[in-house]
Amino acid sequence: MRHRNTYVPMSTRYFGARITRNEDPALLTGRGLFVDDVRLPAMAHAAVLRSPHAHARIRRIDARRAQAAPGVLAVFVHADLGPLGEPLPKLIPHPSLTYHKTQYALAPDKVRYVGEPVAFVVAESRYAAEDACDQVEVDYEPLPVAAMLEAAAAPGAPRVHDDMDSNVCAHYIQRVGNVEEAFARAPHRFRERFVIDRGASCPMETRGVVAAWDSRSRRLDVWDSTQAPIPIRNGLAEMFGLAEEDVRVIAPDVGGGFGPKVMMFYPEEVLVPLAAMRLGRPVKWIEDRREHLVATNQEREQIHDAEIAVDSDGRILGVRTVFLYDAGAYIPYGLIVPIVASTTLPGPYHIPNYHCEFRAVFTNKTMVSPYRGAGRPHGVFVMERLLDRVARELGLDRAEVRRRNFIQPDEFPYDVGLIYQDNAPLRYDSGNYPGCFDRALELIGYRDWPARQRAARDSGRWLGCGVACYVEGTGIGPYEGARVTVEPSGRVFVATGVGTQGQGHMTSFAQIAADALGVSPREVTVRTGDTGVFGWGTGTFASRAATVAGNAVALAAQAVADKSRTVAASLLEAPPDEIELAGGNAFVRGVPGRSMTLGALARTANPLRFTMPKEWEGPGLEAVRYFTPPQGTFSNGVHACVVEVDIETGQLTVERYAVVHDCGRVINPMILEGQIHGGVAQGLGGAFWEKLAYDDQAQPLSTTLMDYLLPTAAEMPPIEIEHMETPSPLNPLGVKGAGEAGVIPAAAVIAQAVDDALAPLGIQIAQTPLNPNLLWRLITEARRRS
Amino acid sequence: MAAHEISLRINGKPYAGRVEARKTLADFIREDCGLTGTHLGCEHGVCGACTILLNGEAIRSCLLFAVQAEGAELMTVEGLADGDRLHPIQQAFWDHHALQCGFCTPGFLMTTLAFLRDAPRPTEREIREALAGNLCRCTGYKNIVEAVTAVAETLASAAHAGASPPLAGPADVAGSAAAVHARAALPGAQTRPGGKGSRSERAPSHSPKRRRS
Amino acid sequence: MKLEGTNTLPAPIETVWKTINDPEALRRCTPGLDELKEFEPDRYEATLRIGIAAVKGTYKGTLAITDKQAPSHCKLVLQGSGNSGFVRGEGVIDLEPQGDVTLVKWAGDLQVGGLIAGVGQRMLMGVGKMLIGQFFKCLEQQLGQGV
Amino acid sequence: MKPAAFEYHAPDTVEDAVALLEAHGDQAKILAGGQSLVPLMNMRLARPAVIIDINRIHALDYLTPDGDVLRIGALCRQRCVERSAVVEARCPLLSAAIRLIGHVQIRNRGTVVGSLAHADPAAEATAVFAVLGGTITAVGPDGTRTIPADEYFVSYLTTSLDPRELITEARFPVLPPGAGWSWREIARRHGDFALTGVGVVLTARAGTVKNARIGLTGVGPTPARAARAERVLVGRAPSGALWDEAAEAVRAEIDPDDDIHASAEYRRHVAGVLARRALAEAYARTMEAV
Repeated sequence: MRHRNTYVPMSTRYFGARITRNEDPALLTGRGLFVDDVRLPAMAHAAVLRSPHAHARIRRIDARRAQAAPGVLAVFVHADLGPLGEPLPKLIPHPSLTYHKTQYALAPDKVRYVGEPVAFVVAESRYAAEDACDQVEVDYEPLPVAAMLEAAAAPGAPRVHDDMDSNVCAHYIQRVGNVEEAFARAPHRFRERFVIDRGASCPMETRGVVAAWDSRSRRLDVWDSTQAPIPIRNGLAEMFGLAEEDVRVIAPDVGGGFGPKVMMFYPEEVLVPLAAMRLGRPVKWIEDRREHLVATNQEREQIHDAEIAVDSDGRILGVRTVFLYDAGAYIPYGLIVPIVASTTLPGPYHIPNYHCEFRAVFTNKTMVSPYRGAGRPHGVFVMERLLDRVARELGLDRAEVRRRNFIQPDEFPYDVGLIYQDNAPLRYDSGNYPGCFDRALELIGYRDWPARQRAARDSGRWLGCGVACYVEGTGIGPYEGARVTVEPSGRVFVATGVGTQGQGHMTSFAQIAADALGVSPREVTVRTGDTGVFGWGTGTFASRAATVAGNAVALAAQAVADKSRTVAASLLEAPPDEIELAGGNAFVRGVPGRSMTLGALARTANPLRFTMPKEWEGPGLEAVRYFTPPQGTFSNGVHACVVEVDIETGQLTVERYAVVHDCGRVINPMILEGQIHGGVAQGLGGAFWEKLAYDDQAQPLSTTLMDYLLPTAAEMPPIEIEHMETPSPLNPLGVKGAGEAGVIPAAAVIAQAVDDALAPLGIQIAQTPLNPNLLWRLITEARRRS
Repeated sequence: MAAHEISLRINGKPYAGRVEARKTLADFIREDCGLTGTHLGCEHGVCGACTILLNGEAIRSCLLFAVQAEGAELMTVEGLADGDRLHPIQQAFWDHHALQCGFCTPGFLMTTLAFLRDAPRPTEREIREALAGNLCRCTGYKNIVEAVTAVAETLASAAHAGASPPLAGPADVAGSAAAVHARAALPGAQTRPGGKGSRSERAPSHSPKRRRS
Repeated sequence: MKLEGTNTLPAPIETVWKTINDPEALRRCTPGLDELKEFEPDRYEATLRIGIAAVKGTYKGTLAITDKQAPSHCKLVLQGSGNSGFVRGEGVIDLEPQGDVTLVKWAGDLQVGGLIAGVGQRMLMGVGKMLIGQFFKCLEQQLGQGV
Repeated sequence: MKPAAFEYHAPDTVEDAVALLEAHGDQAKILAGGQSLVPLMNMRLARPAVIIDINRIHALDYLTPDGDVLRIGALCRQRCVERSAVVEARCPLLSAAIRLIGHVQIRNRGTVVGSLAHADPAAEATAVFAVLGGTITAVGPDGTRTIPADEYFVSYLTTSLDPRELITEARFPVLPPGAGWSWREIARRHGDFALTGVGVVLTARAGTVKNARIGLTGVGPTPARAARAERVLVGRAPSGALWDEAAEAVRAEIDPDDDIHASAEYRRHVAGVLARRALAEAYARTMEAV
């Protein structure tokens, strides 16, 4: 680890360049390998029978008819699980989480949400497995349902878990300063209630698992559409009593994840390997879309009662939010989402006194765990809406209110005074918040906006402009690692534990390694998502891959470069510090003729006979390095948009959307922009189209893509992006994360733009997502009032 | 239930199999023919990941039973590239970073192939509406729209250089010389036996071109 | 899903009361009710084939008539489950004599769960309304014929 | 999400198809484009025991103008109608509405007659059929009959067709000379079922409305004609105020339902808004036609 924090790139030729992706040719030609593409001899197919009830006792399950159905190999119910019949692992405990409930792989005696697995059928085909699901007889006794968040939190609500006195499983408070005193002396205080509804990450590839058990070698291979193959491997080894070495988990090409695919464990991740071991045949289970919309974790549902105190100039004196967090029926992932919500809320602003307090509440709905943003959109929605209220009440320009409260560029590192999701102090490392803000205002044409808006209104068009800011905690630990190898062919291989679900790791990491080793990124093959290739790591989440794994790759590549120079030095008869690496060669500086290819060096460094120089430290051109960040690093940005509202129908058109974004040094701007585009689409989807509807008995009503409305190309605006680069001082590459940036302020900026469009009617949006019916209702009510 | 013998052609190669009537064409292509580039994202006709060409027209392969495709000519994403040479649409998607996870990509490529054949000079609005039957969760569509715009421009300038009349509009594409040229410029898109445009006004007594069956 | 309404049936209250407590009339007028077998007083095993066009689900369950206050008040409780999910419904019926005819006030809470609720929400409310409409229309016809 | 098993038949002729229908009755479903039926089957909401695939009855694949009607055969794809220059010229209302059915992949398979047979309450083709006053030709064991639009739609997904009958053709009247038309709908996303849609055909002469037909989709169990609103219009001088009055009449005569995307109240309101906009646009088109 001697190179830690002393990394100096040999050249910056590829770092920062717009390089098309290494992973694309296979994906473009249909040669990708997604879990559903895995085909093994004698493979059987599984289907899951799920509860149609949100809350019911299981009186009896009779699987005999199903077992006898044509093509059926096995039907599992809870009683068949043996030692795997215990609740699934508890992830990420927290001292405030007093009831850390997790579900069973198959429900034993009670179901707590629609979609909870009750039986697992394995047959010769998926068709036959679904036929047999129809034959499983389950006698349910329906129980009273805790459907709506606020009602579920109230005393006397139907209880999701019998051994609890209420549905509240955690109560957590964080404070900065003295909020009571700040509010007591503040000249202005404004209180609001904000409601954020449910959404789904809905990757285009649903979840899926294939498992194969070799009974002779006693090895288990699992292909899993997961964001965290290594923890899955570790967990499976433990549950099945196998050595970690004997379990290999591969997340091949993963068709989008966005958070919910980082859950460990979903029931099927245990059931498929179990069935494969019991039957001695490979088993495949692919989640269908209807299952996905009930059985894959969801997010977003929170209700905030928030209050802000300001002085007469609009400077923030204190902020308070007390909120409810809907956990769904179980809480495997702990309190990450509400902690992130409450720690993202302060954003780029000075908030001398802050009180955040939440209760996590069980309801009879699908479980909640982080979905891209993971609480950040909530915090930003609350904070930005409060500032909009301040501007309106004090008659100030909304941009000016923000400007008066920004943390200034010379105030870093800035300690917010809270504990972040990584259990480390929430300390912003670097940034230029006012600079970013000014760029965004310019991009959207904020100065001329009032005139443009007036002109539009005169012609009967209701246009609005919004601008919202955020700070995004990214790049948290604990660690990631990488192994960089130069092969005798001269190709460079990078292995890391952080898998990709489309974020371009095969290219970004290749760029980092290429610079250190003086090769083209096309000569670098990155292997991720396979525990057989690299077995240490946690996973892809929290916008951390580029920061944590990226720096590990840089350190390992640097070590290999040093080794290459050492080996080359002895062969080219020059001191190591006079050896340069470029174009796939090592050569003596100023004497390009005295050179060797990297491939030849790699062969030399792995001798068959004779002795090896001591300073080589080992064979080959290979190094493994780990990066362990001391804390997260904080990106920031500003989104601005222009919308039009049809006030007769409530239809919303997003005409323009601009993002100014700072995530430190940029590895590949093309990939970064792609991340932001996609995030914005998910953010806008969640702001106007996507809502997981449940009825008052917690029946999910939007379990198809006809009703869960992912936006299409026709709804999305063109998106304009500008980058600013304030390097992070916390890692050698100076990078910060960016994966969630696009989604975070979208709901807030749309709400503000709608307020602005409808300002003559005095409408103030306090909920998200919006929809035409809702906007029309607000418009109608406002007109009736006036 | 009885099994049905079927044979059809995919990307110019013959395939045959015995299937239950209920097996969807998408499952047949993926499982029986081993062509797993065609993906299933919803199985109810919304997401478009399973889009392929059936006798030259873009369709959802999850909404057709394999038995219905008896004798048909199919084209899937595996048929786009010419050996190692990417199709211009694939190349444009690569150049413009129009894919991230890549799961929806085959469907977008096949939709684009048929779309640009029919509407060689689309506006951005037309592109966005033509792609609205394919969902992508990663890209926000911006780079996909840019890629399609870029291919359209390349093809239009190629067509303009070669053909004297400008490209015809979508309504009467099948019969026009320019459209034929545009199809020639767009490898792979020429397979549209009995193009719809030529059949659109036809009396029942006129014997329609038989679908191979 | 809460539904309510009023209907005027062309018969005196006693006749109406008798009809809505008559298993045969119920069987005939409840849309999709294939079988009705009394297994204890006022409790029936029921097989329902509910749906529209090709979208039909078969539900097995029970129908009970409770809270009887002859001749003006009763409650119908229906529950059934099948491959398409489950249905549960409660309907309170109040009868008011109005000379030769009877005013029926009804209020129901129909709950549909599982597959149908998840994918069929677009028509759920409308179809629920339609089925209840069919029920009363049928009663009207039966009473009109002097049953 | 895989369909339940079924018995599959693919007859070559209408006679064979009808014989199969007669043999299997309501156990059987006709499969034409399948763009509504197959999703229902994949989700196992529909589990027909028998599928009669009419895609091999090539004689039903036609679209032909015949005097004042367009005859559309049961196998004519929506895309074929959308691309037809004759339809565009003589019945542009149909062209415009068809373009909003799902997406191109759907329209490449889906048939116009299939839309009518499925009778989705929020479909486009059904409302155009209703507003134009088309007719259905159905063949059953007892021979051929025609069903006019106003006797055809019964309720959600339900028509007056006998389970043993096969629709062979739908006839859409073309627009009268000089008629203005408009199709307006509001949907959550491009290609979604309309929350509400309105189709208008209007003729005007010498400063008065001579004839008006207004059809609606998404506002009840079947496509609806706004008869009262039509009566409001006839014989009156076109004006914004008249359109408003007609819009109010539309609102008064429909009884829409709630769903998760829109309340009945919203649909009622928007039906009026769209009717007003459609009337204005249709009237403007009558002026262009002059």
